[in-house]
Amino acid sequence: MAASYSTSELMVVRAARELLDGEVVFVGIGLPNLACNLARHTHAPNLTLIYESGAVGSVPDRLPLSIGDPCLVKGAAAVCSIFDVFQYYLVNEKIDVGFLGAAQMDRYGNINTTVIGNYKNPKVRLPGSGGACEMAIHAKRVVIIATQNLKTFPETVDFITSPGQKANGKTRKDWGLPGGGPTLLITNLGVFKFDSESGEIFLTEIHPGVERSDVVSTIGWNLQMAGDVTETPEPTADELRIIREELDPDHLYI
Amino acid sequence: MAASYSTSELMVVRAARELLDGEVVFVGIGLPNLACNLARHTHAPNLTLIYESGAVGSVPDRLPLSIGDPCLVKGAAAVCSIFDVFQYYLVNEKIDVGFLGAAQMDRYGNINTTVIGNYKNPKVRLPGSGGACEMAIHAKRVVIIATQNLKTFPETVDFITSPGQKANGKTRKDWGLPGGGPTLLITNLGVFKFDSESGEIFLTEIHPGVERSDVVSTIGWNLQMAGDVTETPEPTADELRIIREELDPDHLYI
Amino acid sequence: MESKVTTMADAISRFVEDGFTIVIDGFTHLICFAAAHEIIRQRKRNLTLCRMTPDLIYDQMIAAGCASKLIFSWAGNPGAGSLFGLRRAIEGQIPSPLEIEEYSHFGLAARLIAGAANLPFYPVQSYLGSDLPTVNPQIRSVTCPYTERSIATVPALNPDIAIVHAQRADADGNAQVWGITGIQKETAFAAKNVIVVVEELVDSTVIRSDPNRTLIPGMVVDAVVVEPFGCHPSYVQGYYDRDNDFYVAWGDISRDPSSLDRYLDEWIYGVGSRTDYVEKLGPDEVSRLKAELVLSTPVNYGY
Amino acid sequence: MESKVTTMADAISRFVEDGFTIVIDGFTHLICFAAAHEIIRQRKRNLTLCRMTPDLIYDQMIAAGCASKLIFSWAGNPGAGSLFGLRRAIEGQIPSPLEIEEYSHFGLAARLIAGAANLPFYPVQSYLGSDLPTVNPQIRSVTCPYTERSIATVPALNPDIAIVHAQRADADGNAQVWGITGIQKETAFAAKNVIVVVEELVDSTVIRSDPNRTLIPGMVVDAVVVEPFGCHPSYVQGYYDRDNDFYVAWGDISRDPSSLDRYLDEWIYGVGSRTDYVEKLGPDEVSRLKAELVLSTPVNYGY
Repeated sequence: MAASYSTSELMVVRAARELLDGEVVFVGIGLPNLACNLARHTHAPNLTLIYESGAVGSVPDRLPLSIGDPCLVKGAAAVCSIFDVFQYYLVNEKIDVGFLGAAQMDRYGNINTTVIGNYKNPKVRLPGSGGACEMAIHAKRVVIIATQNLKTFPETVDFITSPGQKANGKTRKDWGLPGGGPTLLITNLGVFKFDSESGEIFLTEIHPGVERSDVVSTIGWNLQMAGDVTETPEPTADELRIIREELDPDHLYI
Repeated sequence: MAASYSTSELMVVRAARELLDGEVVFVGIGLPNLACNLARHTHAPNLTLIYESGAVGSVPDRLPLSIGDPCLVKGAAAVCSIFDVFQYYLVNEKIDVGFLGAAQMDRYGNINTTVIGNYKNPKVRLPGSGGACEMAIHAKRVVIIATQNLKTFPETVDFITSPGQKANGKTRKDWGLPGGGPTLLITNLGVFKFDSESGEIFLTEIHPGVERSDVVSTIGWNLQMAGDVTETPEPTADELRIIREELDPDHLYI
Repeated sequence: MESKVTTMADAISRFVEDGFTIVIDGFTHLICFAAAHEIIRQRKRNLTLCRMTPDLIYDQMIAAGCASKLIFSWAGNPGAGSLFGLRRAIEGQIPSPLEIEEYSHFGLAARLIAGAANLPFYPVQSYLGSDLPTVNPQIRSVTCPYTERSIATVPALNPDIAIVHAQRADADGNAQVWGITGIQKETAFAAKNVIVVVEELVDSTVIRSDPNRTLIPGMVVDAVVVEPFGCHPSYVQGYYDRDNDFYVAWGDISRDPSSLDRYLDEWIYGVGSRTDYVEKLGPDEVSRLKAELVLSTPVNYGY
Repeated sequence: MESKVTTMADAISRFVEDGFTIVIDGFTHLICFAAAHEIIRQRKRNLTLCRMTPDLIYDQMIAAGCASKLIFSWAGNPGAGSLFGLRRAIEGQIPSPLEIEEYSHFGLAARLIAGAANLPFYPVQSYLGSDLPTVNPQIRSVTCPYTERSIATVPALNPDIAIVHAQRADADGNAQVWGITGIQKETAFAAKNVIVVVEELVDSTVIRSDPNRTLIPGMVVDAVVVEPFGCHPSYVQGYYDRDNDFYVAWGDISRDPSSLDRYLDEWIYGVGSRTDYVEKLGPDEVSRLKAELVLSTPVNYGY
């Protein structure tokens, strides 16, 4: 019987299980950081954590509060310049998995983190690409973590910052994109994969206690489903202990 | 009354005097290294010595035997990669003076260090460009040091490795070359400058004891002369002491 | 040779002119707020501000009216939310319109690399499928002469002035940095003039005991400013930690224009220098953020 | 995870195949003769050898018949004259014809940078007025989309295998280098496989006490070979000096094919490993070249 847990904890655990031992991960702050470090503390001790600030092989001894936190440098295997981290690691196809968040995402995993409304006269100015555009292009696979609602999952995004499986009507192959693009979406309600033919997301797992109608009603298009939608596996007591006691003791993200 | 000295010592001293305090010099091994370090020990204590190996602000405590000698690193101000030394220093126009040697040189200061004879079926295969081609293109000015004879100073060089003041019929301006190119030639017989109109060398100084006919007969074209050819100034006792006792105590190059 | 070592007030007044393109560098680390505050105090105007992450530092400069243009690639409060000063300028032209020119991190880094390398452009394997090129005409392309495939390009960026913070430098400006190094080296080589700000001015023998550690050589440095705690609320590895409480608090401070103005009045216009600022912070804050000692293993440069 | 630490014989046999494009790196410093000698002993053939400076190391490999092609930018005996093995191959097709592909240092470095950056080409402000492009059709050009001016290009180079020597690494292959760093990092990132050879295998805590010192991360390294004195007659800063007497003597050894063959027989085929080679050199030679101790000032990584 699993202990009680928050939705964030479930998402972190689900994301962690997606990472294989020995892989190289481009880590983001927040839930992705917790997921990567959870994996490192459990089934994937040889996971290499790279942060876009240039920290390589980080072993953070506290919760990093930015992607350039000094705890990512102390005890790391290497530190490299921004030039290196983008050219020699990311563009040079050394990154197995990247994580992306989304202010808006469409059915193909095209992500908008640039602007709500018109670019020239924005309703809301969002942060922009940072390293996201290249991660979407070059990482072997991308895991998207987002909170579901109709604003976040509209039929069409206002701006494509980072291309998904089909962008502006062209497939990744048509565009010549070297990386695999988004392969998994984890939201507060369920888990989704991308159809290899259509490039569209489809629901594969639904979180314990969530109704299928909640999932469908917070997505702005006719959502596809797997033939066998399963229940997202619950966190183990050990996973929860690591998250709560070691990774995020002040409960900033969980 | 000057002490007796060798031709090499005279050449080193003449080259040293060409360097201004505060300048940045791309140093080569042999006589250029002696000249730069002599200047640093005399009138130009703030000369910055850069070696193409990436040593910046070197203060060699022995005679370096290659451009990557460890004595160029110990106590240096910085060490940078090959990428940096060429892109960020040389191509980025941070180098005031560079030194070049020549297996062949024509009247315009075009230098061949690649091949004697035909490129595909060479009589003598020479080392090639190394950093010379870019130094000839990008350094603000270039000092050439060479030994005079008809083989070294032919009418036409067999191959242009490093462009001079006029290469293959086009001026530096026609080519769009950013640096100043060769501005001084120091040989075992005299000192030459380059005419700003024609791009040709002309004799400006003749070493003590050398006959004008010796200079003319070892150059493969009709050599131009300055209106007032002077005698190359002799080394001072102090300069000779520094060269012999501090810089090249084993007399490898002098 | 005239000494390069000077005060921040002098360095800013000599090297930063109205209308300049300026980079105050540091990727999450070594962000020199001391320089930004002095620029605000000297009421520099119409600057083109360039940074990958505008961060709180440019949010303050924009709110203070120093900027007419921003070149950037990620405009958030790292780990802590929005930059409301910047958003008001873009969304509502407050206090004045702000032109923006936007890249990805990689694209903007490549602009500085091209600037440092004296290349007119830099090729970047990027932007395919993204809408970024549609809103930035500076993102163009060339055809590879080997593969015949098109590849995106960005133009060189050569700032008028770069301000980079380092842990230590000697009086010639040979500056050593460890921890996150960002794009500081390229920015220094790309800029027409360079101010290096350091936590500690050290003897040349310290620098020269470890030449591989030198990120920026003195030959490209015009002024050296010694400004301990000069990056607060950012951090300096080995000296002090980021003041994360302030980064979080900035959300509330900057959300309301009048509270942001009060911040500028109290902490920037109201203090004469970084020394005054540190004094105002107080010794408890300074000691709270002070770094513990974790030394590197030395290496041998002998032969 | 299987250990990456292995012997030179095993690493060469696993990662170097006949016909491969290979770089044994190190610009004047950290030139791994131990690897070259093992390649000669294993009689690898038809290699495309790539190095900016072929140096004695490739002169020996060419004379031993390992190479069918050479990609280079300066083919002399640094500070000491000619490479006669190489010259005989080019001038007289002895022992066999040697195809050459020639750049300037900058151009060849740029090929490896492009390879490391996964760019199909690299633009280089070079070659104008030089005859080099007329003999190397790989030097081409693009038109800058901002200035409309032509700029030379070189194509990416991605060696099948890179062998880089470092002062120290941990068992994961995180390798630290100080002194001249050359193009070692770019070569490692450009290559399909990487062998790191070190003077010392150290605990991971030593490496991780100074992460900015790591030039090559273990994640791109396939094998780690511990080979003390592995660069002789080249040098390793902090460990041993260059054997300049040998560099000078090489002129006489290599001028005559039979004396060069005798050298190969005695010092390469005639010894089983680098350990044997060092033993044959003798303790006096080793101690003559041993480095004095000149330690760097440590830095603080705390926060």
